[in-house]
Amino acid sequence: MNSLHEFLTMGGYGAYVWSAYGAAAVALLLNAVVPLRRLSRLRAALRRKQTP
Amino acid sequence: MRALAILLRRDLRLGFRRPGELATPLLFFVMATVLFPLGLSPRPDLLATVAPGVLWVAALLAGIVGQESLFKSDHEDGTLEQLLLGPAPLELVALTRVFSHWLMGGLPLVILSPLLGLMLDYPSAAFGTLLLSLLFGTLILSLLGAVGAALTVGLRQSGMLLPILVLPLAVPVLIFGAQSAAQAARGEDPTAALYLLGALLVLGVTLAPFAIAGALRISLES
Amino acid sequence: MKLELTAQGVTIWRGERCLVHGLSFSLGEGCILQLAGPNGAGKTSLMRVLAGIGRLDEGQVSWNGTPIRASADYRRELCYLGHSNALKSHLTSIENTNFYQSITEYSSQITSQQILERLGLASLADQPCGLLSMGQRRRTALGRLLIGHARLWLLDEPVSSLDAEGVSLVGNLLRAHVEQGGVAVLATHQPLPLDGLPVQRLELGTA
Amino acid sequence: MNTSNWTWFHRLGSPPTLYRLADRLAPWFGWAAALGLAAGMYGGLWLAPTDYQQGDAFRIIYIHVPSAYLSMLCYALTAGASAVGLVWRMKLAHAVAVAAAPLGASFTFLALVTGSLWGKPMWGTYWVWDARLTSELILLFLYLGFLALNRAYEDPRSGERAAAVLALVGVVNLPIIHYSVVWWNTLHQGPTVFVGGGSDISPRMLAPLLVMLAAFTCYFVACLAKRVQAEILERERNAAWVKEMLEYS
Repeated sequence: MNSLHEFLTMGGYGAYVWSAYGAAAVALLLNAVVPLRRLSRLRAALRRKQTP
Repeated sequence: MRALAILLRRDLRLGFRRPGELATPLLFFVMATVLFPLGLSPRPDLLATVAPGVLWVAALLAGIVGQESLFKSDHEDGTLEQLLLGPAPLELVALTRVFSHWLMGGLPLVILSPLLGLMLDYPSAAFGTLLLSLLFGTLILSLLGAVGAALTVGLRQSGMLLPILVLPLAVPVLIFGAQSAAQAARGEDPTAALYLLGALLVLGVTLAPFAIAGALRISLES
Repeated sequence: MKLELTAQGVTIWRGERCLVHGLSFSLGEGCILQLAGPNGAGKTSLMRVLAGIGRLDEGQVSWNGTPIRASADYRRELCYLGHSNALKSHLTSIENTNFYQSITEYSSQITSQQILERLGLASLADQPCGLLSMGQRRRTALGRLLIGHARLWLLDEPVSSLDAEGVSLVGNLLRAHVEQGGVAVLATHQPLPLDGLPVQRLELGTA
Repeated sequence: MNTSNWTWFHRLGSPPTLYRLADRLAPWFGWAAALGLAAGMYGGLWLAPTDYQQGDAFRIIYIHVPSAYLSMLCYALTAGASAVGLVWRMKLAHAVAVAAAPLGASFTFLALVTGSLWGKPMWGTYWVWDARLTSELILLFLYLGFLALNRAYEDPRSGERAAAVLALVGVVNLPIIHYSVVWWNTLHQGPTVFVGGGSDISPRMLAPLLVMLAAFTCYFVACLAKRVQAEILERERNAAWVKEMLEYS
């Protein structure tokens, strides 16, 4: 690759390549954020339950 | 061993006292097969090409639908618990139940299949392979369906869950079975597919009982 | 061989509730353990754990010293009567009893006909169980106690839907069993004529 | 079997140990994954030359191959953890299996999406009944079966054990399913050319793929660690060690 333009168009296959990477980004983010949020919510709930 | 023979006889006696219940997989098989020509087209040449696949998909679905009642009635009236506590090993009890249920549910499917084959212009010369492949196939499906039935026996709405669990596992049976029936219809030699189907049957008979017994224990444990 | 049913640190969770926590007891020959407690206290769950069907989350149950999961003869020496009568409604009482007779390994001296007579069901022997009343079905289920040499009886509400005569029948059966050195665990709300028998009480649902 | 080398195995069975181990491991693997992904994507999208046959569409393999590989790895882990849970009655093993399954399902789905997005430029259709894609689809159904069964039980402890049995039956069937689909595929279409991580691809294309594989694996370990921690907290809600731990941290 040498030019930004070529990078974006991906030799005409841009739509497919970037939607694939987009899907991957969504999947990876979701898989990371969901458990982290679940963990912090659990910890908060347990801590709240603890202090009478 | 005596206990298993007695269990088999009791199951058969129970089954034949309620013939209505036996008919459901058969009716399902017939109706499912009849739907395909209505959905596709009545032209004999088209039907002949899809006949093996249609017969096999319908038999597979009928086999799975019939499995739901495998342990249901015993679970509801408490006899399943007594079978768990009985002296006979649960794996063999499960195998006996699957066999008795197959005798009443699966075997009639096999016997009926040539009749439905005629409706779909399936060549009568290939009926032998069709019968043999469905014989193996319905046995394997009974074993796989029994694993699904054992896993869902304690659940309320297990009707929909059982096919979801079992159908992915039934893919190899469908592929080899439908393939052998199709090759026979084309006059080719179907033995390769039949051998593979037989291998699946042997694997099923040796491994499935352990999965069924384990699943039954888990279903009854809470 | 001295019979003994022991439980060490048995803990049972069902869903999010801890029904039994760290329960230990030992039940010797000729004794009865009576489980008491309100509905939902875990009597049935504990009974099923003792029978080897229910899942226990911690601890261990053993029969004559060997854990029941590994003990081969536990299932032979046990008779479990749960809430459900374990009878096929399309089979007659005699057929049901014969079925249970045939699958116990050693032939008991008493025939199915005699069992039904002892339970006062002789006249209904060839009636499909589906047509019997709840009490009559419960009596047919009690027939299982007389089959074989069950040394350990696990009875969950044995007298439910039984009339006064039935209750005393169960009392006598239990008395005979215990006097011959049998062991029994009993969960019941109605009082049973057990006076004079060594009964341990275990209160559940207070943990 | 002397007990010394098994102690790490049983120590893993104790919730606080596994929880703290997961807590320590997660950030390291998380950062390794982030760096790896950055490097791999830079290598794969910018440095790697265009493929003479497929043009730049081939760059999808840097996502497709790792997610397909992880979908298999996750199922193997789910089945393995389920076996440990059932055989040694180790409750935490079921926690790992239940944690890994949704992860595996999402990777399988990602592999299917990227596979079909790759199929469109190659064969003009989004779905090709190719052996690998079809097996991946059936694997997705196995995952969905596992998740559905696990949730169908009221009692979570029994639910995960029932799902464990299904995972074991599934893992025995997986190679058979794959073989039968390949056999069915070659019977009907003849061997299709499916370039994907084949040995003939040039080193400058292969290197980013290996980096992406490593990055995805690190990512998987980090996510799994977090999910296992959440499962452990869920189960040990009112255990003593949880109360202590929450007071300090």
